[in-house]
Amino acid sequence: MIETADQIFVLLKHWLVGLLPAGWQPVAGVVLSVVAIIAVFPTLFALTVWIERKGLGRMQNRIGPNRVGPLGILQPVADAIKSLIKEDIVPLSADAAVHFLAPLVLVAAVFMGFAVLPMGRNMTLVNMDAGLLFYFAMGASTELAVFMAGWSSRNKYSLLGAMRAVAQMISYEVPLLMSSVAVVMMTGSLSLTKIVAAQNHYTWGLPHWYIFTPWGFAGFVMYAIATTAETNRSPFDLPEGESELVAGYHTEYSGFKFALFFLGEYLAMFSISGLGATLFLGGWSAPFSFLTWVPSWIWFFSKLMLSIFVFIWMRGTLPRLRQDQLMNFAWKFVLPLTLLNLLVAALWRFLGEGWERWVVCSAILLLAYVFMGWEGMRRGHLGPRRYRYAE
Amino acid sequence: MTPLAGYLLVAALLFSIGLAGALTRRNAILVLIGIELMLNAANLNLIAFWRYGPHPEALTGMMFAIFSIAVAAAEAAVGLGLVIQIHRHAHTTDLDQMNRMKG
Amino acid sequence: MLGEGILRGLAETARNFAGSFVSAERLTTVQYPEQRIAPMEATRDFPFLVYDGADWEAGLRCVACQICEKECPPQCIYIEKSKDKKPDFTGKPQFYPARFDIDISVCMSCQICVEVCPFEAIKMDTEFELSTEDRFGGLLLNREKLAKPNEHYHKIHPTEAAEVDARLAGEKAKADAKAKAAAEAAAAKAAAHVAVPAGTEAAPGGNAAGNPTAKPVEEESRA
Amino acid sequence: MSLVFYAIAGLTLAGALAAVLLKNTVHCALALTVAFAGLALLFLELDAQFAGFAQILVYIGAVAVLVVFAILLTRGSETPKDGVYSRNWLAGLVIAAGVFAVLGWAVLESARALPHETAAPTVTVLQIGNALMSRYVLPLEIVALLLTAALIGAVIVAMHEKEGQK
Repeated sequence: MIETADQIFVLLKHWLVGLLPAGWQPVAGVVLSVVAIIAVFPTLFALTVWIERKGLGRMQNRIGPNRVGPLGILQPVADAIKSLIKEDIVPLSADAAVHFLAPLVLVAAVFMGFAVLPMGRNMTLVNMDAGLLFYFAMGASTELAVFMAGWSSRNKYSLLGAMRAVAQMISYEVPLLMSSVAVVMMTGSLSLTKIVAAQNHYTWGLPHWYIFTPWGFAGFVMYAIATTAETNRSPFDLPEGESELVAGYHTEYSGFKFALFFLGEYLAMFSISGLGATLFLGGWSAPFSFLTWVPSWIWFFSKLMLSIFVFIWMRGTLPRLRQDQLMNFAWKFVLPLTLLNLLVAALWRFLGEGWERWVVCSAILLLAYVFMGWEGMRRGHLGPRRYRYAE
Repeated sequence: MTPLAGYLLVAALLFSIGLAGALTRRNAILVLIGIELMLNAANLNLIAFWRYGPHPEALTGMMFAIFSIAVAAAEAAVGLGLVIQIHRHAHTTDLDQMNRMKG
Repeated sequence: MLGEGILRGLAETARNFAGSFVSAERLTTVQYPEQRIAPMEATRDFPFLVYDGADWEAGLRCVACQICEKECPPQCIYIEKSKDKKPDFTGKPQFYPARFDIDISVCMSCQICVEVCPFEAIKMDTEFELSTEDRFGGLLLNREKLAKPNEHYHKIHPTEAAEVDARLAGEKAKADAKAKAAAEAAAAKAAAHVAVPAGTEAAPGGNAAGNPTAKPVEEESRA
Repeated sequence: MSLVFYAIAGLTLAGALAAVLLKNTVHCALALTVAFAGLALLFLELDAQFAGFAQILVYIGAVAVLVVFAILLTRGSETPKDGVYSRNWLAGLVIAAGVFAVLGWAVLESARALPHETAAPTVTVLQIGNALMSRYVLPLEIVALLLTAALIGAVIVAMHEKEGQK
């Protein structure tokens, strides 16, 4: 019974595909999986929009939407209908073709990223040998879509927003890749299923997730910072800073195209936190050995929702960073630490079993963190703001 | 016509398109775009010969292509840096107007 | 150490998030149509004309002196003076507004008309749900819609209304006393005249007892 | 010659032609991205998975954005007043056509000797890693050195001179 619950979707797919004549089966299998992803994640997007608005409300001592449906659960449906009905205005001077293509390219690139994520035991859409590289290749093409959106609107604010967004995404893509290279180095393979398999065994009931190793924890923190910047979320949402840039690169979009940008942003958040769960939090493996009877895909989606809640939590707490702080932080703090993290991961590998590698690696990382933090704060481009009052 | 010949023809056409772009365009950046196309055509040839060559397990063709991608990225960065600097100095990226050696 | 502030901030929002489910006083949201907050005493929205007694037309305190019309910053009051006069609360014949319109879509609730009104005729109401379908005439309230009884004034601004009534009562008493004194003087003079041949000059009527608080308002035809 | 190959080759060549012929420079850059994507698909068609994804990551992710930034920084997006093609554009065209004629002739002449159909080699990333570390370790270090030099060089070349314009 447990086995079928865990493999429920795989068996369902095989059964459905089995109904068709032999010639059509491979195509039907692929189409079925794609339809499943296109169905699951937008509904998850609707749920996250509701959770975000209620969560942010509760964090600010207010209730959040509760008018549309019980507890406001139909609020995302109302938003969706609103954005579908709204008139889609294209500015006269806009470059029509590029203006129209930008959201499509963005959403297509983000949807492609889901192909390699292992959402459960043998529930990976395409089990690629270079899965992680494929994921980052797709992630890299979203920058171009953002630029197309900003430039084609022929509007100063959206061009500024697009420039900021692309600069931020490029400068945080390097730490994103570097922190996941540490995981690849330890598992010895780019394939995400192998990475999950490497983390899927337990000692004294505790799983071998990479986050529980010093280099894994540091890598996860750097990865989390880089993902928040890559998806233009919370402390790094400078490109669509409502206060100064109206809505950044999607200012000139309305109606369905704006909804596509909104969907694209959230899907990017899902896929990148899904990847984070796969790399550092053991993908679909259960947190404790006595919990392995729970179906594997439940663990993947619960870790995904957990990191979505952390995104929302950070959005409710942290003020927005200035552009120079953002860049300083990327190039002078996150990147050096991730490079050091690679060294520490190598050291971890060659020190072999035993407690001394724990001590050595954690010491190096802690020392680096404290020193770089202190140095950064002393010179003023990191840490709390120092006010200079006119004497 | 064998598949390899097909790839080689596509690469040759791509190369000549890149060459035509590099030779006929006026804007410096579009000359760089032409050069990028030529580089990519060469990569395509490398991988086509590796795929249909006698010893694919030796990975030579693919390694060449990967290194060439890396080098081409570096070249593009430096080339565009130069173009920006020329534009800042001579206020134009029009190649026909850059015919003075004066500093 | 770097990152301390972030952790403290996250802890704070977490406390808020958890607290909002547990303690009631954190969530101060009032669900407007269903629940309402009792309006404070000094709430003010749009002006209304006060009248005493039962008949609103006769009881209107306004004497169409048009001070409020001149003082109103957005100029949203329009008054047309009446031809005849009617007695006011002290019995003195005064003009009254034949037409008194306030365009509440223009009114900015500044209460200047109330402050400048010498006759306590216009006060600020607390009614704010005034939306109408008719976007042109709907928000132009004429004299009849503006007139509200003094009891309503007492209901919405009790303390203020009490003061106003006390002052008016005081004035009325003073006016009556003066009228009585004038009447006695007239009677005494009349009695004296009886001794002296009558008809030197008619005893002045009640107009001497003009409203002491008001500056004698000279007749001013609108330009 | 499978239909898929024709479709992808057509996409690549269309992208390349558009990148060369279009008037608006930013449109050229976007057409160039289409050409890069087409090439990546061609690499995948040739079972070179790692090269295909590296092509997407490096070219579409970085070089295309770099080209577009350069176009905006040099105000190239406004259409130039005196024509888009250089004065002696015909010579360029003739030379390019000549080169294509020679290459095409060479390919078609040797078409008979080319191997027809060989088994698709399965290349795992592990093999590439081992090859990089064993046989190609020297080129790897040199490319690493070159990339660092290019990184610093590009920054220095494109940096603002502190003492203002010469």
